[in-house]
Amino acid sequence: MDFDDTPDEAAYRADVRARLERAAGDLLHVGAGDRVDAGTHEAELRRTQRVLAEAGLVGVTWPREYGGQGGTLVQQAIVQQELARAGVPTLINHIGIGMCGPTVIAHGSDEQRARYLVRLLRADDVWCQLFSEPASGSDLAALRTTAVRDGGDWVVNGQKVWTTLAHVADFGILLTRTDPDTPKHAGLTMFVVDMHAPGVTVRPLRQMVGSAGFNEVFFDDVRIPDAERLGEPGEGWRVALTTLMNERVAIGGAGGDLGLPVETLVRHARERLPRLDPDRQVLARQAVGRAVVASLATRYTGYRRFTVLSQGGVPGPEASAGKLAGTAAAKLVADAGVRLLGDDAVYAAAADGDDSWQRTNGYLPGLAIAGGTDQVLRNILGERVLGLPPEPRSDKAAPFSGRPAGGAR
Amino acid sequence: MDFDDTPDEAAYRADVRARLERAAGDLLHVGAGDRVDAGTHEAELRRTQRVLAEAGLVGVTWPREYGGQGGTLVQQAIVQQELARAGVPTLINHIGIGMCGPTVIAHGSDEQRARYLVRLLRADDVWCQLFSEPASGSDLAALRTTAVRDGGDWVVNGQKVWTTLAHVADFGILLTRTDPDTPKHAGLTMFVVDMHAPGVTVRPLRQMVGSAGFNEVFFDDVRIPDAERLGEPGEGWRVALTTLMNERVAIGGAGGDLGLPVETLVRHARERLPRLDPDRQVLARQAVGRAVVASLATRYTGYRRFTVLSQGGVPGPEASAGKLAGTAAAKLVADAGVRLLGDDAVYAAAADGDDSWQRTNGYLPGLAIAGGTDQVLRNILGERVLGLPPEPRSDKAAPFSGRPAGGAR
Amino acid sequence: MNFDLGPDQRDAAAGAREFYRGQASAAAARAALEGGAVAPGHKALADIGFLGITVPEAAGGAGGSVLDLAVVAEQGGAVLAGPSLVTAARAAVLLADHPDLAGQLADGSAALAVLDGSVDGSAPSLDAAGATLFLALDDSGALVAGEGEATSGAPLDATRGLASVRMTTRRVLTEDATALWERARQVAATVLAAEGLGAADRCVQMAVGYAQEREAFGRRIGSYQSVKHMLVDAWVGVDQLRSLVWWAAWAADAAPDELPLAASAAKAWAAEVVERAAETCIQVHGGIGFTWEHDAHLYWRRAKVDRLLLGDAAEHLDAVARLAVAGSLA
Amino acid sequence: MNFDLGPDQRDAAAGAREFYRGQASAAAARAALEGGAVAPGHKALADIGFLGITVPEAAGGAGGSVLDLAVVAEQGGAVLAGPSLVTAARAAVLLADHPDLAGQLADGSAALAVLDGSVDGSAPSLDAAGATLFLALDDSGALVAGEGEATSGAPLDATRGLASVRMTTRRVLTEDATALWERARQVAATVLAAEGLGAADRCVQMAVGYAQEREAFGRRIGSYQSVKHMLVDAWVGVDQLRSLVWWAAWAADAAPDELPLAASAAKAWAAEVVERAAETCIQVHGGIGFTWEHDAHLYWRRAKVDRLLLGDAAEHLDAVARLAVAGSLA
Repeated sequence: MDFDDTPDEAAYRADVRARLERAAGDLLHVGAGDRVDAGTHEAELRRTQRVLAEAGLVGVTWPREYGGQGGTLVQQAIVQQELARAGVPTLINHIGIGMCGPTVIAHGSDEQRARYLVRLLRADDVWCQLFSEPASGSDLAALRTTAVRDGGDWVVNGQKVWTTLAHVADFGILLTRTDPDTPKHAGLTMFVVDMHAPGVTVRPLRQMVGSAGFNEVFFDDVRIPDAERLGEPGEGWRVALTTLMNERVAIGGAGGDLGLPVETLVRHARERLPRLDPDRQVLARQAVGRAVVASLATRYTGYRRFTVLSQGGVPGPEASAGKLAGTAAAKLVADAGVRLLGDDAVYAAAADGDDSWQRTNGYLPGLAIAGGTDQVLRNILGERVLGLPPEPRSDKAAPFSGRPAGGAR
Repeated sequence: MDFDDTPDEAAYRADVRARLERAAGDLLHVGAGDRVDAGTHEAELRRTQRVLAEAGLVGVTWPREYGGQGGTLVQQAIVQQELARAGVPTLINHIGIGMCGPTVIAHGSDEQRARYLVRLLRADDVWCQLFSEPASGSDLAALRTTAVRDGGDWVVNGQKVWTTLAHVADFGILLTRTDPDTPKHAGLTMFVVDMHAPGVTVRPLRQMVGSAGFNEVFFDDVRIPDAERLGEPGEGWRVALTTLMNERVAIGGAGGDLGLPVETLVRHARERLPRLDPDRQVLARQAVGRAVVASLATRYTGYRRFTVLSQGGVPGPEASAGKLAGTAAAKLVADAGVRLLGDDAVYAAAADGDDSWQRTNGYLPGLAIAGGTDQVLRNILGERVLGLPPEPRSDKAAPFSGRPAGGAR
Repeated sequence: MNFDLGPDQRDAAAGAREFYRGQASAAAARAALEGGAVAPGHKALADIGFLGITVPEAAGGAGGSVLDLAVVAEQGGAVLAGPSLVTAARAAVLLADHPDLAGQLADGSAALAVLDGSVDGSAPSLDAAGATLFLALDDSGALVAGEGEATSGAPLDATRGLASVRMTTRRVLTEDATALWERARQVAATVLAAEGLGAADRCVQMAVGYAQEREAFGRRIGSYQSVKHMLVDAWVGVDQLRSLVWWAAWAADAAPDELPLAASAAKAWAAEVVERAAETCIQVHGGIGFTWEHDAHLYWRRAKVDRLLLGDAAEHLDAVARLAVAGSLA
Repeated sequence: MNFDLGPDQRDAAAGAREFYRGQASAAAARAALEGGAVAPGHKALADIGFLGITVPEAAGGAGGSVLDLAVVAEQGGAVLAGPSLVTAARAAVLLADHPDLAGQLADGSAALAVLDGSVDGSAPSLDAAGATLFLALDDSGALVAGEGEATSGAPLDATRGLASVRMTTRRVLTEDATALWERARQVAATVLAAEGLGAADRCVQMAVGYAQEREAFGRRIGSYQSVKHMLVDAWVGVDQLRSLVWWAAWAADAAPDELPLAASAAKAWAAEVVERAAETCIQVHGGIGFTWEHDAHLYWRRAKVDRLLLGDAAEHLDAVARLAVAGSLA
């Protein structure tokens, strides 16, 4: 047992670090806690990804034939760690690299692969994933956006929501209902959609705190050539599962903290604890201690998952536990951080203008929902890890069109 | 708003108190926390109830024609409060008075009423309620004990469990399955069973801590005359609902603490807190304060329910909240009490031999299960108070005999 | 025993509900975050008489009880109204011997705020941002009144009017006011819990309503135990909070010896119940629940702020333990 | 990174599982409450070599690592075995410079217990009830060994051999032993957490197995979200506890600077995870789960005792915060 790189990993890491140093001048760098929004920093973020792609640090696990590096999940994680260490923000095309691209690789035509993949890795095109809808969140297969065949095209109408990066995206993978008369999972079809096509409208969706990270996307008679279909008509659910499986690989990694790093809380406590009354210090140490233990429990469990990758395995459904526990730990960290602010805790920002604690606190309710609610994650873990029976379902076999209508679904 | 008796209530209370004082010499008295087991104190407990019955203090809400006092739920609560105040233990026949008797009143024949009710109030006969079975706990209607018609009798075979007082009982109300070919709720029939009849075997069921309060009861070709049927054949579920409704009335009362009274915790804290290190006192005060607040929140909510009774209302499904919250509060009280024991907390009894805190602590896991699990109570509250939809059920319409067998059901 | 509101209080609650629903809303609380006015505002509350509910009739108030005020405050909390009736309740206690100032409180001619902490730089205090007259306890234990300079941070909940104040003028109203100050703070904690009750109740109602309609996987989401039980736990907390708020308000009026324990119990319970109700409301709504346009986060903001005002749960749990051990409970 | 057991450790765990399952059980723990012997008992553990896992080979032990011992201890915890390997692990650290006594520990010729608290009347200490030789830290900070009189209360968990001891003879083994004592206590906390891991894992397995079979209202109860989610939360805790136990054991062997933080983290987490797992196990079983005959309460007893031994969660959370703030974490 050890926490060190293997010789191969160490050599790879050194190589990555050297490449990053050579490219440093052309990269966007940020400090911890700085906000980098794809909207305000679009050009720098695109340039940063292109430079990194040219340095061989993008698409680490993608096959070489599509412009990737043919590397391992561990190498991917090493690159991520080194990018974080160098203060390089998340790649603007992380959705495209982690989810859209792999879906095109698995289900696209040779023409689509040639047209899109290298440009995606270079951030010449930014991609988004158009799945969720107002009436289908956790229950993704209940989506209602329709695509109707019209000659060589499909005509799309409907609305997507919670679409990360849609406001800067050039393309998206779009899940639609093409046959309402079959059961809900059977009538879906996936497409690549040009986000600049006529009839596509993107509206940023403001969150309860902080900036708009999500968007609503409206489709109004948007025409998509049949050549942009991914997989056969009616096979959209199977295609989407590829995407979602790759999402799990993308998040199943290395035990990073989901909120502010616990080290940030510890530095904060070092400064703030001594200012409290002695009795309150006793209570604050309990809160800080609990946040630290919960964070470390999540982090070291992530290291066990990472070890599985390192030994050539793939992430299993246990990855859901990382998000569930990480969300709980992030809440403890944020709450302890806010409490340590003392009187300032009632304001959106501390007296010195630092709003990181309240901003993190306000981000957490969304964290327990986005990317799988706590409840859905517990279902997954209970059924796929513990082997508990699923709930009886009545919605799988009935034709979609036979379901009751109603906007609040 | 006030917490005082109305003039009528005050007069009634004074009368009750006077009667209790006159009877005091003939009653069993106990101190707080003393254990009184129906097995070891059977004779004194029967005598105590008889004396109280002669003083007009038993069956307060029962109709006069059956030996009761024709009083109100508030008068019943006042009697209970005064009995507790006088240190008189719970009536040995509390199950009979609260549940079995009212069921006989509602569904029995005139002969049954005449034969049983007065003797029940005087504890000449002690009664128990034979509903739960190993394979049917929360799902009561899944019971398997059978009663088969044989001439003028029914022949009963099966097993009941969690039967309070069965080890001292003379009679019981017994829910059986008489028609396995109808849906589960439709094939049940209720009887009065003589607990001394041949073929009835009672085995005390030892709990995880403390003495045996529950029993297993085995029925082996037990013959019950048809005249002891309560309600029509196949009407047993409806009869049982009468019993369960009366159970709610019995527990829906006056906000008493479910575990040790919080005042006991406070006295304990008064003695133990000063012995702790200052830092530990800070933490212990949090635990004690939380237990006190949770207990008072439950208690004062009970006063609101009591006020409804006082105004002539009946307990609604909200009563389930009292048990749910009371269980949670009792856990906080017991845990704080155990923690205050310091080093003694690792033993079943403190150095002075007092085992009340550990005993209470060990009683709590059962409290969250017996009389409705926390989960079942939340279903009741969610559906009947908040109006949330029930879960879909597949077991209501199918014939009982068509269900899969298996001992672990 | 009659632990219930009387007909007059029920009528008052109904009237207050109507007034507040017409004059304030979560939408107004959202607008206030972007610089809009706090609703219904100081003048409207004075005009309807809510600022003087507990001010004696002789001083121009309604001469009502703390319980009368608490049932009105609950309705204000339900729509995130501002300024808070906490300030009115607290000031009315402090000004019992100063009918002139109490009259200005009641008729709205002065906008009062009560300051916690030092007169030379208070803790963030309710409704201090728009106040014209400040009440505070100085170092000698005297109740003082005067003017001051208010400094505010970026609001988390803009309806609370929080600001730190340095008093620039002050005159002594009452010497040896420590006991009076304590009582006023307990009444304030009680009314803050009452406002929390209204907010939490509204959160549960919103979430229950959504869970009754929204479907996922072919069923309404309220039929799932995870959602149902979460809502039940939130509702049980709210129902119990109502009991503690009524008890504390009743004690303020009728059993002053019980007030310290009851007020701390209510405030401690409120801190956690309101937060849980708001978080449950967001979680049950899913994605839509954490958008700016949805009301849920405005209640969440209220919960996050109110839990810390007038002593957090830890402070009040500590007080409950100390009071109980000292004999307040049996 | 290779944060996983090696093949040797996996084999050792499998062997230990077989041994413990043959020699101990919840049934034996139940019998011990009524006066039966603790299983597998001191002699059997010495014979199989488990008491000397971390004793150097030169002193007659196996010269293994704390991690080697922890994976064995987990298996003992799963069947509520006694005496505890915590005692062996702790004594082995303390006796590093005393190969004669370490040899007696390993071969079982002395039954050791390590005393917390005063030598004139210790706190209730693990395995003290049957011990023949006691180790303690005296007032001067010296490690002492000797005989003593043990006094025990009625056991809550009879497998723990808890007793308070007044030492009647003592000789100094090591002067200035404070640092050694601290390290030994951290190793002990780690191994106690490892035993807790085994117990909690077993609780979750039992409950999951029952939830997969038992039916209510026409469905297996594990299909209900209330049951399913309760089990998931318990499982997540256990899975995370495994990570902390491994980290702490690894730190004891390979990164002594990290041990204080890791050991306190593991012990604090264990205190709550084991209790929750045991309570979940009872709740999922319903009525049968709180009977004397069912195994669940024996794990519950273990949880209720172990959470308090070698420092409770509050003590270790406090330590974690102090250590982290002092620089142990970044």
